[in-house]
Amino acid sequence: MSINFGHTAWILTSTALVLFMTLPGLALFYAGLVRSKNTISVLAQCFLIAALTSIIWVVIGYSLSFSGEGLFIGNLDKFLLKNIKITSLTGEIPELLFVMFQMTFAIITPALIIGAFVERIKFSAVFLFTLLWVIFVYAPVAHWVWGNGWLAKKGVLDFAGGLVVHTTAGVSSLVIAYFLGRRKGFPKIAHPPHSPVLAMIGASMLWVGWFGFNAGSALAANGNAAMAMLVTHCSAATATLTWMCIDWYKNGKPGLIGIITGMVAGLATVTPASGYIGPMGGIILGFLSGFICYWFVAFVKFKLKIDDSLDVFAVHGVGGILGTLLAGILATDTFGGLGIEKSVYDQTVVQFIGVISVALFALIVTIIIVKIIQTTIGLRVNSQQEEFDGLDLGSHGEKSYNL
Amino acid sequence: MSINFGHTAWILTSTALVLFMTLPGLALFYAGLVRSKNTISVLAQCFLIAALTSIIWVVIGYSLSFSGEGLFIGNLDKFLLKNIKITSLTGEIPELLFVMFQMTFAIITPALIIGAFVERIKFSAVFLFTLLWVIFVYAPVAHWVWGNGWLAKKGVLDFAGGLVVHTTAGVSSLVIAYFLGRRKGFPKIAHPPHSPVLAMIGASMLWVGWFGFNAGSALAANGNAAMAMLVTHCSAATATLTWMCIDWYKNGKPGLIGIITGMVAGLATVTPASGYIGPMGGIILGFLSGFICYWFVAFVKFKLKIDDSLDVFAVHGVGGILGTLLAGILATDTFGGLGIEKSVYDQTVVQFIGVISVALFALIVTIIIVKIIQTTIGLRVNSQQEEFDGLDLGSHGEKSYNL
Amino acid sequence: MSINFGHTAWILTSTALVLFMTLPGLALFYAGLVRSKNTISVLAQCFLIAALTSIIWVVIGYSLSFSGEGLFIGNLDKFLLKNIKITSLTGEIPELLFVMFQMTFAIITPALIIGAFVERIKFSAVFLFTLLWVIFVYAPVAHWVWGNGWLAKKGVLDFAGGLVVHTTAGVSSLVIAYFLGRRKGFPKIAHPPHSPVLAMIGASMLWVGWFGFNAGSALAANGNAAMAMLVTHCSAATATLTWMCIDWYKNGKPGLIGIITGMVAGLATVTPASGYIGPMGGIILGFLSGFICYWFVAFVKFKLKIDDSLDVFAVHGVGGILGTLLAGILATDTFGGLGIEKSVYDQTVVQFIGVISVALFALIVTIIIVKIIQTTIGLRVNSQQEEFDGLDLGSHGEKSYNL
Amino acid sequence: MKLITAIVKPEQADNIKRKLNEIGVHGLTMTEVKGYGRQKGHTEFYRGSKYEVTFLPKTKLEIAVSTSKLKKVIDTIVNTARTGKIGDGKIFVTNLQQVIRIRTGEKGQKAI
Amino acid sequence: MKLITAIVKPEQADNIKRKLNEIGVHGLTMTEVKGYGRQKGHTEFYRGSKYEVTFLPKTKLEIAVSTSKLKKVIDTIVNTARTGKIGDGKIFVTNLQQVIRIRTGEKGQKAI
Amino acid sequence: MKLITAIVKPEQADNIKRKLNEIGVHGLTMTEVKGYGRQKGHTEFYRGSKYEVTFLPKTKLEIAVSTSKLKKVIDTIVNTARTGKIGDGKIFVTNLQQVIRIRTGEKGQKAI
Ligand SMILES: Nc1ncnc2c1ncn2[C@@H]1O[C@H](COP(=O)(O)OP(=O)(O)O)[C@@H](O)[C@H]1O
Ligand SMILES: Nc1ncnc2c1ncn2[C@@H]1O[C@H](COP(=O)(O)OP(=O)(O)O)[C@@H](O)[C@H]1O
Ligand SMILES: Nc1ncnc2c1ncn2[C@@H]1O[C@H](COP(=O)(O)OP(=O)(O)O)[C@@H](O)[C@H]1O
Repeated sequence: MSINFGHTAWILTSTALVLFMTLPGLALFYAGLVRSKNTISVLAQCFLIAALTSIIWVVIGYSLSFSGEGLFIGNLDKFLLKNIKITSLTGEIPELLFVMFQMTFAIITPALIIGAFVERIKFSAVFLFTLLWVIFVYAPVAHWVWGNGWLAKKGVLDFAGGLVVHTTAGVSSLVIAYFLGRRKGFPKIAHPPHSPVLAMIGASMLWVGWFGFNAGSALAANGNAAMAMLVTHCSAATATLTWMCIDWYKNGKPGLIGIITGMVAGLATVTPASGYIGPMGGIILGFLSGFICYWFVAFVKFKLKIDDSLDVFAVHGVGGILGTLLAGILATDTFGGLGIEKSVYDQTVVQFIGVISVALFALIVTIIIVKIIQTTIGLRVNSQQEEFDGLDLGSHGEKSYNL
Repeated sequence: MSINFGHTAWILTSTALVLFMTLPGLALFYAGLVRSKNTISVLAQCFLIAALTSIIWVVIGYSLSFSGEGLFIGNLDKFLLKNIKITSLTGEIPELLFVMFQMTFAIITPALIIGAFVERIKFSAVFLFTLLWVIFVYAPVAHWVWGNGWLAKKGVLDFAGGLVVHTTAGVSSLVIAYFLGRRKGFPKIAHPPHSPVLAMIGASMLWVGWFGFNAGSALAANGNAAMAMLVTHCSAATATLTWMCIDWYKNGKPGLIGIITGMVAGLATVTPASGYIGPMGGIILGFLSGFICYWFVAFVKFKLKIDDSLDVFAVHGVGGILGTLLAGILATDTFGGLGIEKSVYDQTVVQFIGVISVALFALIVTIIIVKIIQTTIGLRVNSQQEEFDGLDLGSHGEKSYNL
Repeated sequence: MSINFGHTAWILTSTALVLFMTLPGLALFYAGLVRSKNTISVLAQCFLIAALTSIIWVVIGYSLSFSGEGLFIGNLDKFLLKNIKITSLTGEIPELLFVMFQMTFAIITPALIIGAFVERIKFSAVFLFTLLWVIFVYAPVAHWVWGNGWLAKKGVLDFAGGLVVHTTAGVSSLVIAYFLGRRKGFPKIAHPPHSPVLAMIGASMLWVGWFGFNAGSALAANGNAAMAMLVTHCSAATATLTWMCIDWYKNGKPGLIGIITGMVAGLATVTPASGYIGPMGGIILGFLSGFICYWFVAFVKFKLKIDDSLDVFAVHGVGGILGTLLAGILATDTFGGLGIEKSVYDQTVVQFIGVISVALFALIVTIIIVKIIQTTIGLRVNSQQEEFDGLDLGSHGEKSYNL
Repeated sequence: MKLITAIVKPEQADNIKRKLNEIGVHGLTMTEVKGYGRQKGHTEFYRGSKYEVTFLPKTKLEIAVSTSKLKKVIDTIVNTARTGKIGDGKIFVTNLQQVIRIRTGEKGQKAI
Repeated sequence: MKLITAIVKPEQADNIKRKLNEIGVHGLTMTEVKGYGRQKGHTEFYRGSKYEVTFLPKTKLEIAVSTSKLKKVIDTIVNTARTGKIGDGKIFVTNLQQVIRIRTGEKGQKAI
Repeated sequence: MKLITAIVKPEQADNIKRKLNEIGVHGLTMTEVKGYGRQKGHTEFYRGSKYEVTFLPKTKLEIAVSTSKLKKVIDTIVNTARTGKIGDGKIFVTNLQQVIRIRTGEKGQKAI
């Protein structure tokens, strides 16, 4: 196969879009949801994760994920990207571009986890956590699903990262939030997001950037990409309206925070299915994700009492799992999907296996990582005073608003 | 014709750019211009309109606009996008992509109208208004002009939405602002925009996104797209400088709000002409729009005394009409345009007919819609207190800044 | 050669990305770093420069830079873009698109200089400075390096603007800052950036937009573009971590401002080399730029005592020069580069000549321009009171935050 | 001389200033404060969590007046600010021992 | 009647309000202020420049009370706000000559 | 003991603090306020609408001092803050009945 310049143009663009999702998109989304005294720390964490993961990816992450035919992990043939020429191709696009595109996925995944540990984690712990997590959780799972590993061989459907991105990030969020412990007053005392405006800017950027995420995962500028974009959009729009209506019904008023949370849930949910389903499937996923993620937010907070502060598990984890489980069913003709090779039943079993194995793997490895950090440099900032004053001053020596 | 991957890549990108114009672009532009106590409401309205219009579009809007050969309205053959395959083409791009691209236009048009009703409308009225307006105003006009309806058959020139987007939104803004009534103190008491910074971010995103709007409307990545981008840019730049200089001359100081308002006027004005004219034409349109829209802002406010709060009619309506009327003339060789088939006179008559008929249609149908809303759920929030406290608390139960 | 639609699609996108770097990217980056009373002025300056440069470019700038075979300056054959048809090509993309793409470079270069004169310059002086500087500094240097002028003929390597953009802007910043004089209290009294959040948003947009800047400079959607994107990213990531660690070590805390400053330094530094080197080269450049630009920030401030307020010379000038000097060496096979035709020694001599001549030229012409302005309309705002109250009120009659 | 401190609804501040100006009060100082009183606040919801707001935005006006004007000023404030609804606010009066105009060094009555 | 002005750490404000409520104080006014005292601030660094912060965020509570309640209120504040660390803040007491409830026009004790 | 309340131009606040520090005043509380006085404001224009700003940003300094230091502190403030232009601000002096340091419970002079 030779290079296709149209496809290449679109994936260059998609790469920019997916980086944009993290910086500044996700960073703002999260920063707007915390208190103003922790704004800087969220932004700095996001930047740190982006920079660090990039280097890890170039050095070893890409190779572990996408080199070789191992069932469970790649090899080191592409250590430091050696052996990749400017003319090497992945499909019809330059492999170097594929490296970059995938790097942006590797960046956003640990960045999602920020939502679980905001307002109390040590900055150095974020460094160490990212380093270990990208290598020992992200890279293996990426290999299983997209790097021709055992789940790929089983035929699991995960178009743009329901398993690789959202399930891993969601489950690990629960783990790290659990071991970090709760913020003072949680869950009794609520703190309003300090800037719904910032959160909305970030959420909007996520919506737009997600076009690169999902439609870019077609690795081509064709009808498949167009369909992925369309169903992504349908799911986001439906989930937005669903969440808004639940809030309206329950609290008497539809809040902006609910609106954008619903949207993000819709996007996360449709991700694994986005290349296989039709508009109807997108609408169904959006509707379900609105309801189910909404319910899980309260469940994690008030039943499990885990301080997954910005609801990463409930929104991303649950969304990603939901979308993965339903991908097979909604991909069928009945729901206007593009059709699947296996029977619906067989496919759904595979999807189920995918979810269970990825979730378990993320759970266990993250526990190990967290324990290592706890017993070495420590996970949580040292003093209550630092938490009270906020990580902005405590960990970064800066204030977010000097009006 | 077969698919062109380069064109497809550019329209995928353009779709992202045009969505970006609304979310967060336009939302921020408007949110920055209102008082801080209504910030959330503007953002929420914008999100609501985006999500709702998307669903309407997929269900029925696209079909009404672009299916069939009716003179006045499309048919329902593409209800819920049925009969559109992943391989269907519109020109050289996937029809599904055309659906998405056009959806982003359908989203931004009612979103523009937000500027007319901020700070006093009921959130539920926005819901109902959008629902009715997209179906009964936007879809028909889109069909007339772009869907092979009667104006298209007459050969009206409207490259990217001077009629379909800006004239409809502008005229309807005047109507809804009129029936909603004025905000307390208008026009005597002025309220400074609470955040010129947000407004500027939004305006910048509009500028960048407009490249997708106008150059994307070529539906191709070619010289036509390049020219559209160039003339769009020329008009925006010229209008910026023009408005700035008028402000400088009249108030002694060039304000940022004036600078960005001029820019948006320049963009709206060039839109209908952008695929037909040359750089000189862009500069002329920018210059004229700076002057004429400037004048209309004061005219609507102080003469008509209509509280079109963020000047949607003066900036978008007048701009869109101006650009539509001049599109024929400036498309000629004399002004460095790409040439037209009809005589200048004939073309301008057609443009005139287009403006009059679209404006009248939008006027009448919007009056009907507004009356329906007024007599059912009501248009304006119930109490003066709610307006005083701001819609953020009153309608959404949230505050925009919790520093 | 005929048009390549894939390449065209990517350069259309890149043009949008590079405009996005200036509006709102750079504007926000700078606005966040000044005090809140000068926020509006920075944004207005950025908008003014963007609009004005666009017109200059269309009228005369493009022609002076890219028309004709002169050694030192282009000719006027493309005055007002005449003689450029919609079908004219530059390489495999429409020449009109090349005009637009290059325009966005011409816009951001003088906009970078804003960082040197914030908080005290007259708005009218910005107008005049931009007018003269774009014509007499930018256009000639662009012609030398990219327009087939004497440096191009010598074979100087400057992929995306280490000389044309960063060296010119950096050196001129030092000049204008010197002649403007220091802000009150400089360098003893420090003023914290009023909004690290805005600065971070801007910096992130610079990172994303820089993909268009560097990978777009390939003027193609191919492996070369992919490699440019990759090395750009590597340099940014490495410089981010480097600067962060130095700050961490020296101040005990890693601040967000340091993190994003490092990132920008990394981007500026890799720019000239981005089309010639490999990932290893990107990492090396990022590392060096982190250290060297860091050192120069303090050097300019505390040794030279020049109030280059937002460190344009130290970050962009030094970065651009560094990258230009090392481009030849890192382009060799040894460092995983794509190879060069000349010997490393010869190439490096040429690079050196490029740096010296461009720096000297920018220095001298900017001194002349500044002197002209000083003796006519004046450079600095008239009264100390205006500076104290802030340029927002003094020059624009607006306040940035009305919460 | 007396210092009048009035805690009022923010929306009334401009009005009060205008009315005071009419009766010859040409100086005052305004502060944004948060008040807690009988007026109850409201509840906000964020992702299922309840957030009770009990402090409401109020505006504090501080006005130095000569004792002779005290009554008139107080009456003006009360009449302008009263809506009859809970939350209208309070007025506190304290004794002022000295007033000094920084610009001129003038003291006492003349400095007000 | 007395006016109690307490400068306390912002984190204590909510607590104090609750405790005062329990002892029957149902109104107070809160202002965000910046305090300078023995408590030292901190240093911030921006691109190599040092920035010394000496003013720290504090909360000012103003509470009008009848003289009979004065001691109880002061004790409650002191007991709630005291952490024993520098920066705990201060309480100032001044004489209140008059209190007026704007809504009703009530004066004196009844208006508190 | 006295409470000095000085309304000054924001740009003077740091200076005044430094000067007061030199004469042995080691505590004060600062509030951002808006002042209305003889100094006239400015007019802003937004899309053709005029917006008059009459309240100008000022800084309020509150300083508790022992009566013996009163004069010295006032003189220092006046001398430092005076520019001779309208808007320089005012100083108000009120009686302080009690001062309490929360941290130690100390009262009166010692607590200042
Ligand atoms: N005892 C008090 N001390 C200080 N401020 C008070 C006191 N009581 C009321 N206030 C202030 O007055 C405002 C209005 O009081 P509130 O009791 O709500 O209304 P009303 O005066 O109509 O009963 C409160 O928000 C608070 O700022
Ligand atoms: N003389 C004073 N006048 C006004 N405010 C004061 C005075 N002294 C202290 N304060 C306020 O009290 C706060 C706490 O004082 P500080 O001396 O830091 O603590 P401590 O009371 O524990 O010695 C200061 O930040 C300031 O706001
Ligand atoms: N009677 C007053 N009561 C309260 N504050 C006042 C009074 N008069 C002036 N001020 C405050 O002092 C500031 C300066 O007063 P102004 O009359 O403008 O200047 P000057 O003292 O030079 O005549 C005002 O902005 C206001 O905050």
